This record gives sequence, C-alpha cells and structure tokens, in this order.
Amino acid sequence: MDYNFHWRPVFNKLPDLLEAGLLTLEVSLLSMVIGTVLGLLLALAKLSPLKPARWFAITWIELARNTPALFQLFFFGFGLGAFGWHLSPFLIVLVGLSFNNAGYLAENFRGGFQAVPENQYRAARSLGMTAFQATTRIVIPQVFKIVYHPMTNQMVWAVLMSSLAMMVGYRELAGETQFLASKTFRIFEYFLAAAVIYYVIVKIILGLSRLLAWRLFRYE
Amino acid sequence: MNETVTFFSGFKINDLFFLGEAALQTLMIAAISISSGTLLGAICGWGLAEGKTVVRWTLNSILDVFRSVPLLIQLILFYNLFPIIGFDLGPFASGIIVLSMYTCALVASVVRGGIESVQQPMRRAARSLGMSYLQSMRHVIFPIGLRAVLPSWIGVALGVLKDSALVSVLGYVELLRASQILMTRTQEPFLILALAGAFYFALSYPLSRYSKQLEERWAS
Amino acid sequence: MIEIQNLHKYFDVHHVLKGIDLTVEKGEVLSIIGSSGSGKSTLLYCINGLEAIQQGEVIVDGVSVHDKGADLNRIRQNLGMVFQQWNSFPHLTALENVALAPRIVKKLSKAESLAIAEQQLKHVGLADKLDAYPSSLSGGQQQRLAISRALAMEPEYMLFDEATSALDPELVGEVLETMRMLAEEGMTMICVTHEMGFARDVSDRVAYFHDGVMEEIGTPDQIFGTPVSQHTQKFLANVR
Amino acid sequence: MIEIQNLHKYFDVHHVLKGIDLTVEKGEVLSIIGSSGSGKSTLLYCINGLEAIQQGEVIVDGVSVHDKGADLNRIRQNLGMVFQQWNSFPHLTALENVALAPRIVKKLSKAESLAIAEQQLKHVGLADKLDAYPSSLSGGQQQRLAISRALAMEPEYMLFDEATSALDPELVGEVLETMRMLAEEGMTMICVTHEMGFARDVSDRVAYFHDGVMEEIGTPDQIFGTPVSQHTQKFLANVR
Amino acid sequence: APVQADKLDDVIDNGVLRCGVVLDFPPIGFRDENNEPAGFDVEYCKDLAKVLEVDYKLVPLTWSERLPSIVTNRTDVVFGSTSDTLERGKTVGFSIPYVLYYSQAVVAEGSGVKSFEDLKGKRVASALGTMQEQHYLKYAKKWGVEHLYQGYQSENEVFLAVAQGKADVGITSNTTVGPIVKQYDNIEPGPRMPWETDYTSAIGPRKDQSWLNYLNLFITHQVRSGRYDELWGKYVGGDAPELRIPGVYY
Ligand SMILES: Nc1ncnc2c1ncn2[C@@H]1O[C@H](COP(=O)(O)OP(=O)(O)OP(=O)(O)O)[C@@H](O)[C@H]1O
Ligand SMILES: Nc1ncnc2c1ncn2[C@@H]1O[C@H](COP(=O)(O)OP(=O)(O)OP(=O)(O)O)[C@@H](O)[C@H]1O
Ligand SMILES: [Mg+2]
Ligand SMILES: [Mg+2]
Repeated sequence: MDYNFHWRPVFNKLPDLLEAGLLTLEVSLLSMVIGTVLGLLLALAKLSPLKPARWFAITWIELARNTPALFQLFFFGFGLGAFGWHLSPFLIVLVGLSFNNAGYLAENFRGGFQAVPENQYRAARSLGMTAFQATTRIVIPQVFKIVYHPMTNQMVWAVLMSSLAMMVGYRELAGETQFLASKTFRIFEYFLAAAVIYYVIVKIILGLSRLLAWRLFRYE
Repeated sequence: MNETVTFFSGFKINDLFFLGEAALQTLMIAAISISSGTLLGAICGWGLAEGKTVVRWTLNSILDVFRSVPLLIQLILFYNLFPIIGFDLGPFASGIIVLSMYTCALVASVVRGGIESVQQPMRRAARSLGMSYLQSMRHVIFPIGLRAVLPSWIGVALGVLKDSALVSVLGYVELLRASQILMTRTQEPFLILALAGAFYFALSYPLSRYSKQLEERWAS
Repeated sequence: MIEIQNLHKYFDVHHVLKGIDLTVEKGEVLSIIGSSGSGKSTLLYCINGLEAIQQGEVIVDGVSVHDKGADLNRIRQNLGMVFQQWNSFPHLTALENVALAPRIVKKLSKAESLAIAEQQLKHVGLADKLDAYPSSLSGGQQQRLAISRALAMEPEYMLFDEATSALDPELVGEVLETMRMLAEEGMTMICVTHEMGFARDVSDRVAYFHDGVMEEIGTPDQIFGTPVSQHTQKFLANVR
Repeated sequence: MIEIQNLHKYFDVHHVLKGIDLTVEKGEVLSIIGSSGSGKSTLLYCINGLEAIQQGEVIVDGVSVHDKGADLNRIRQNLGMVFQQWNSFPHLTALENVALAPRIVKKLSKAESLAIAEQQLKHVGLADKLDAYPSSLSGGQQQRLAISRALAMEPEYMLFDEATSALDPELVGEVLETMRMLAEEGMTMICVTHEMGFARDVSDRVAYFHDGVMEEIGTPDQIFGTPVSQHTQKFLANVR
Repeated sequence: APVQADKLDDVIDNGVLRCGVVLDFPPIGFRDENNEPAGFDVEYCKDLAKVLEVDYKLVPLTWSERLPSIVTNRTDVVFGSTSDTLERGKTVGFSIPYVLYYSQAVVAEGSGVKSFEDLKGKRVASALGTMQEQHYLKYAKKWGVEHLYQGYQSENEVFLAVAQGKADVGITSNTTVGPIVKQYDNIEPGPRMPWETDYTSAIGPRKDQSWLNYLNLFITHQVRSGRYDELWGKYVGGDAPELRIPGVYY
C-alpha cells in the first residue's frame, strides 16, 4: 500500500463538519415538515372524488416516486433555470427534497387512512360527531400511529438524500466535506468522517423516534 | 480561432444515441448490482431470520451501515479506498460493488420479513406432516415467503435502478451524467432532463404499478 | 318509534335492501336474524343515516332521517349503535372513550362528561377499568365499553350489529347479559344477532332477513316454533 | 397408544403444563375442554414434538417422542394434526396441498401421491375442489382440506386443536361432521374443542384442563352431568 | 539487488498511459459534438503516449478529482491545468509549467460589473476545488460575502448558472472567456482577477522523480518542436504565452 492516511487535517476541520451536519439536519427536517403537509394534502386529493385533484396528486406522487432524487434536484436547479426560475442552492435542495418526501409520504398517508377500520369512523358518527370531529378526533390520531414508523424511515431517507445537495453546490455535510476534501485532496479521510457523522445522525433520529413512540403510543 | 473547432453545439440526433448508450449503461449497472445484491441479500436475510443470535447481530450491524450512510458517500469512499488498498477499480466496478452491497442490505431485510411473514402456524403445519426443516423451507416457507417478498423486492430493485444515477459522481457516464454533459454542451437543460426523466419513469412506473397489483392480489 | 317504509338500498347496481317495511315501538326489543350478506347491517346503517337510501323513508320519532334538512348528528345521538368489531377507540382510555362524545357533541363540561362516563362504565360492570386502554381489555369488555359509550349519549334507541359474533365463546355471555339488562330496563333495541338463545329469550319480535327481503317477522315462538318461509326453516336447521 | 407421564412444560419461567398424566388407547376419542390459556394447545404440540418439554415423557406406540435419538419426522407422520387457523398452503391447489407431504416425506411417486390425495379429498367431500386454490375455498372447506392433508399421511392418531373455532357459525357443522365420520371409522383422536355438543356426543372420554392441570377426566356423562371440580362446574355454566 | 521499477518503467511496461484530463474547460478540455474528449490537454496526452510508444487511456476527471486520482494511483499523469501551489506540492509532484493562465470573470449582461471591486455583493460562481475558488474566497471572506459564493461541480455548470441568471459572475480562465462569450448571448467578458498569473503543471506521483523529470523533458520538447504553439493556435488562438517565469530559474 502506497498511501499514507492523513487524519490530522480532518480532526482540525471537525467543527466545520459538525456545523455542516447541523445544516443537513436543518434542511432535512424542514423538507419533512413541508413534505408532511403537502403529503397529507396529496393523500386527501388522491382519495377525493374530484378528478382534477386526483390527477394532480397522482402525477406528483408518481413523478416523485419513479424518477431518481438526483434527477429531481437537477430539475429544480437547471431544469427550472431554463424558464428563468432561479432557486438558490439551498432552495433547490429544500424544494427537491420536499417534492420527493411529499410524494412518498402521500402514499403512506393514503395507506394509513385506508387501514383505519371504517367502523371507527362510523362509530364516531353514530355518536353524533360531525364528519370533521370524527376525522380529527378518531381517524387522524390512528392514522398518525400507522404512519409514524414510515415517517421515521422517510426522515432517515431525507437525511441520506440531502447529501445530493453536494451535486448542486449546497454546502451541507456532504457538500462541505467535498469542499474541504477538494482543498486538501484527502477525499477518503474526509468522507469517512462524513460517513461516521451521517451514521450517528441517523442513529440519533431513530433513537429519538423510538423514545417518542414509546411516549406517544402507550395504548398499544 | 480555428473555425473547425467548436466547443458548443445544439442538440442533434446522434446525441440521442449518446443518451441511449448511457441509458444502456444505467441498465447494465442496475441489472448487475440488483442480481448480485439480491443473491447475497437472500443469504443474509435467511441468516437474519433463522441464524443464531450472534450471527443475526453481526449481520445486522454490518448491513445497517449500508442503510445509514448516504449512498453517494459510500460510492466516493469505496471508489477512493480500492486504489489505496491496491485494486485499481474503475468507476464501473466500484459502482457495482457498492450498489450490490447496498442492494444486499435492503434485500436482506425484505427477505427476513418474508421468512418471518410465514408465521409459526404455517411452519407447524408443515412440520406436523413430518417434513424436515429443509423440506419445510423449500416447499412451504420459501414459496409462500416469495409472495410476501416479491412486491417489496421490486420496490428495492426500482430504488437501486434510480440510485444508480449516483454512480455519475464517480465520473461514470451513465444516463444522468450523460444528460449533464449534453446539458452543458447544448444548453438545452430542460429538453435533456425531460428525456432522461422520461426514461426512468417509463421503466419504473409500470413495474411499480405491477408490484402494487401483485401486492393487492396476494393480500387476499 | 322507528318507522321504515318501503326502504330500498343499492350499492351501485347491487340491490341490497328490496323494500323493507318495519315499525319498532318504544320499549320493544326486535331481533334480526338471517344469513351473511342478507342486508342486516345495511339496514341498521340506513336507520341512523350512515348509509344513504335510494327509495322509501326512515322516520325516527316523527323525523325523516333521510330528508335533506334532517340534522343527522342530532338524530344519531338518539340512536346508540354497537358494531361487531373495531368499536372502541384504541387511542383513548375507557373513560375517555365514553366521555368524548358527551363533551364534544353535547358540549358538556369536562367534569360532567367524565362523571357520566364513569357512571356508565359502572353500569356495564367496568368500574375497575376506567383508565385501561382498549388493547388491555378482553373482547367482551371492549364490547361492554362500546355499549356504555353509546349509553352515555342517553339514546332512546339502541342498535346492535352482531355485537357478540367476533367474541370468544366464553366472552359472549357477559355481553349478552349486559344487553339483557338493558332490555329489562325498558330500552328500545334492534339487535342483529346470531345468538338464537338471546333472540328467543329476550326479544319481543324476531325478523328473518333473506337476500334483502324481510321474509318473516313474528314472536320468537312463531319464528322458532312454526316458521313459515322455507328459507327460515333451512336457516334455523343449519344454525341448530 | 399415547402415554403421557408427568409432563411439565415451561415457556421461560411461565409454567404452562404442570404435570400431566394421560393415556389414550387405540381407537379412543378424547375431547379436551378448558378455558383459554389453560395449556390445551401446548399439550398437543408437546405430543408431536413441535414444542420441547422440560420434564416427564410422551410415548407414542412405545417410542419416546422427546428422546434425543427420536426420529421426529417419522413420529409426526403418525400423528396427523389440524390447527385452529386454517393453514392450508396458499400457493398450492387443494390436490397439491394434500399430495405434497406423501411425495416428499414418504417419497411416493407423483402418481401415487396424487391418487392418495384425490381419494382423501373425496373422503372429506371435496371431490369437486381438487384444482381450487385455498383462497377460493370457504373456511369450512379449508379445514376439511387440512384434515384430508393430515389423513393422506395415513396417521394412526389425529390431533385436533379447536378445528372449528375460527369458523363462521354456519360452517362449523360440516367440519364437525367430518370429524364425527373419522371417529366412527375408528380413528384415535384427541380433540381440543369448544363444541360441547361434539364433546358430549362423540367422545369416549372428556378431559377438563385448568391452568396447566388436568383437573378432571371421565366419560361425557360424568363431566357434563356430574362434574366434580368447581372450576369445571363454573366453566360449563359459562359455556352453557 | 533488483532495481525498483519506477513509474516510467511501469507505463512503458504496461503499454498504457492513464492520462487524467478535465473535460469541461473549453478549449483546453471539452467534449466535441460527438461527445468525444477533445482539446489542448487531450492532445498533450496523446503526444506523451506517442513518445512513450504506448497506448493512451483518457480518464475524465472533475476539478476536485485531479490530485486524488494521482494519490490513489488511478492516473499516471494529469494534464489538467493544475496550478503549482505549495499546498498541493505536499501531495503530488509537479512538472515545470506547461501552460499559463490568468483568471478572468465572465459576467451576465447588464450586471454592471466593470472592475474586481464590483464583485462585492454579487453572486459569484466558480468550479469546486479550483485555484479561482480558493483565491476568490479569501477576498469574499474579507468582504464578508462568502454566503453569496456558489461552487459548482464543473465550469460548464458555472457558465450555465451565469447564463440562466442563477449567478451574476463566473470566474474562469482567460482562455475560456472567448468561447463562452461567443456561445452565450447574454454573457460578457468581465474584469481580470487581481491575483497572480496561474502557472499550471502536469502532475504525477510525488515520489517519482524520474517520471517528473521525463514530464519536464516532454514539456520542453513540445515547445521546441513548435507543437505547443501549434496546439495553442488551434484551440485558443493567438500567440502562445511564454512559459518562462521572469526573474527566477525554474
Ligand atoms: N360498502 C359497500 N359497498 C358495496 N357493497 C356492500 C357494501 N356494504 C355491504 N355491501 C353488500 O351488501 C350486501 C349486504 O351486506 P350486509 O353487510 O348488510 O349483510 P349482513 O346481513 O350484515 O351480513 P353479515 O352477517 O355478513 O354481517 C352484501 O352483499 C354486501 O356484499
Ligand atoms: N410460544 C409461546 N411463548 C410463550 N408463552 C406461550 C407460548 N405459547 C403459549 N404460551 C402461553 O402458554 C399458556 C398456554 O397456552 P395454550 O395456547 O396452550 O392455551 P390454550 O389452552 O390452547 O388456549 P386457547 O383456548 O386460547 O387456544 C398461555 O398462557 C400462553 O400465553
Ligand atoms: Mg353484518
Ligand atoms: Mg389453543
């Protein structure tokens, strides 16, 4: 082996990497929040009897699920740029991830709505609750429980996916890593450090999610 | 400047061939990675479902890494690691190795789920007829588990097909990279992205529809 | 009084209720029997407006349920309903299950609704399960919970849709006991049931449904002793 | 002959069978009754070695099932078993379901095993369902399929674990009929059941289990007429 | 004792020269209309292989991959306009300069950028891992406008960004400005950057002195034979710059 590892520069830059890790968390979390809201709307649109709403939802969902995420980022970058729409690198990543998350989450939500037994809604209505009351008090809490796990997975997926930001010039963890590595040419060392940080972020998310689930779903 | 040398030129017919060739590369990378990853993943999944605690724990923690670190980072890491440890693997080989391991990790959990979905009762029924462990695996658990697994396996395969776009980061000219090259040469980002997107979509959409149908058919 | 006149119900082209005429008086207990798919559940859903109807009328205490102007939420408060399955709300404790509707539908105060809930749960013998989640209750307890939840709205009518048929045999007894108790207290009840013993002992009248038609209705003695319709005879022979 | 001597079974620290002694003679039909969780299923699983035991012995035709050297696959061929949940193999037709084990376990030729399968399916009244997949069969038909699948191995004993309790009431009859037929043909049977009618009419003896203990065993008349144990009395009162 | 083979021996023995090039730097390196590699650097690779009497294998690289490809032994040499900084010299070996540049901006039409100082407050883009990036970021830091900087994977993306209006200014090399301005209607030549002339070298493994010697020799021969002038004239146009550095021996 002809290669000498240089770890010191990586250690020196660790604060920068960790800071970039926070950006990663920020952009993925934001994209989850936006994706959840949009996903819920898309799920309802897809279940609605309105044809245009259904078609809009289906188009969005299928495009998001059947093309590469990187392609979607490029699209929101240079694709839209062709029409004179300019998003900053941060917005490209945020919009791209939110678009993708919404597509995947919508399907989860739809599955969740369908998994709550219809008698739950009927039971609520038979007690005199309005449609809105039955939906918000009885159905949605149960849907939330069903989609909680898939949502956690989507959050992890969003964190992993956010690394694509590197390809469109946003300096979250992967982008910052590439930036630092390109200055010192120690690609392997830097990216190994990044890999470890990603791993830790993912584990923290999963741990927190488990903790939260334990608090939220005592009734199981 | 010499008139015969042009650096930029519009989109031409033979660029379609260039894209087509790149699409073939995408398919090839995906096909090889999916098949080798599936094979490996099936073995690992069996170990996860039926192995001793030590085996399960070890396998799980290794495979977990592939699921918790962005694929992009994995690709860069291994691409730079192989030459360091003395193998000069090009982007193609590196990409396939990383994608295969990634596929393996995903397939393993799918297969584990499949084996576990053939619940105790079915195994007991098989064993109570006098079948040996291997006979019950081969004639009962495996064929029934396969049904449970096939839709999710298609999901994994489509995911890998889309993720193969990331091999572009190693400079390998697959579909998305080719689009990028053409995009900057021809200044027609929208047209070219639309072509690439359509290719992925045309491949992914029917298959995901099919897998949904399978799921519904076999759910009953 | 519940009056059903020439009720027709379709699911798309599928004709599920083919002209039902039926009157249930205050204080009466009516059991409905019949084989699977004959439209028994659908009838109950039509009575409290959970399913739309295509022809005929359902009149509860003089109000036409399927009228455009009908205040369904109000009517339903008067028609307690217990289903075969998935009755209790899994994310709420027993007490919360029962107290929710009085609070948000009847707009009672939190304290009032909890007091009513506690009282109703005691009524059905769940005094020691107030803070339990449904998942930790047996099937029988869950059904009694569902009954008390309906009772908490102080309905004048109770509709039971095979309230015992998803239960383990051992748990059927406690639920039937509760239903019997209600009947003795004078509640007006329509019970779709597979429990012939209950139908025979408790009901004032028994109706037999076959393929969307009410083929026979009469006292338990008539229906079980001298059924007229061939279908009824065959059904009763099968169920023993 | 099946002999069970001082059988103890634990799940971790949970003592599920607490010293069972029981002998079932050739040709005998034994029904086991008892409330949920009393260990009835576990006993059946211990008899054919699907669960390990911690103390005691199970001897089938002179062979100790839980001996290290015991050829379990061989013993099990002699002990047909039918479970509560219908567990016909969903990926195989009825005929293939029945023919599979004779072919791969007994190593019969394809033709032979198909012939046996066809014969057994006719035996349980499924002659017209040979090529149907389980998903297109009713619950009762699936249970009869499971019975014929066990019979195809030509066992000398049949173990039934609540074979009818997951069925719609209407479908129970056909399965009990099939079991009755087997009993009349002289099959040795151990039937865990909730069907008191069946236990009373068909069994030679009835055993009552309570909390891992066989509290009482005797003729149906003894158990149903003059039960000694308080638990038995209470159980029978509940189930009626 | 057997003499340890060096890179020069290896290349001759393998019969293949693995030559790294960057293909989004027209006219020095680019893909022609058949999407085949072309340009000044590509010709140098071919010429080097020819004098070594071996085949050549072009390895397309991004800017940031140039040094790692040498370090991890994926290329034998990179003709990739690599500036000869002392920092980089810790990692790879440099030949004598084979071509010179200075940095120059291209600006979006109507951006009003006339001098270097005008860049303050503008959205500035360049390719990741280039000298331009590193020089400019020093000024950006001083001005406190780092957040306005955009780093792209390739120079072509930089130009596309300026053309689409994502960025106001792209920093590139003087050689590139001509073709770019010709290509895009809405891009104009911008001011020259204030930092020093860019001396760029071929790079190879740091420890392989004999290989670097050979590269030096190759570069001087390219100049003496007139090939340097010829290729410069063909791809860039005009007179090729003097490779001598005033006031110092190389
Ligand atoms: N939402 C629905 N959409 C379409 N058809 C329905 C729907 N609900 C019920 N049906 C059909 O209407 C008919 C009557 O169903 P219903 O549930 O009322 O029968 P039931 O007598 O209650 O049977 P069971 O004893 O199985 O509960 C059946 O053929 C059923 O398939
Ligand atoms: N695999 C297992 N692991 C741990 N405990 C078990 C397992 N299987 C059964 N048990 C426990 O052993 C006890 C006896 O169970 P078993 O299934 O034999 O009861 P049963 O009499 O068949 O009841 P049922 O009428 O509900 O089928 C129960 O308390 C049950 O929870
Ligand atoms: Mg019903
Ligand atoms: Mg049992």
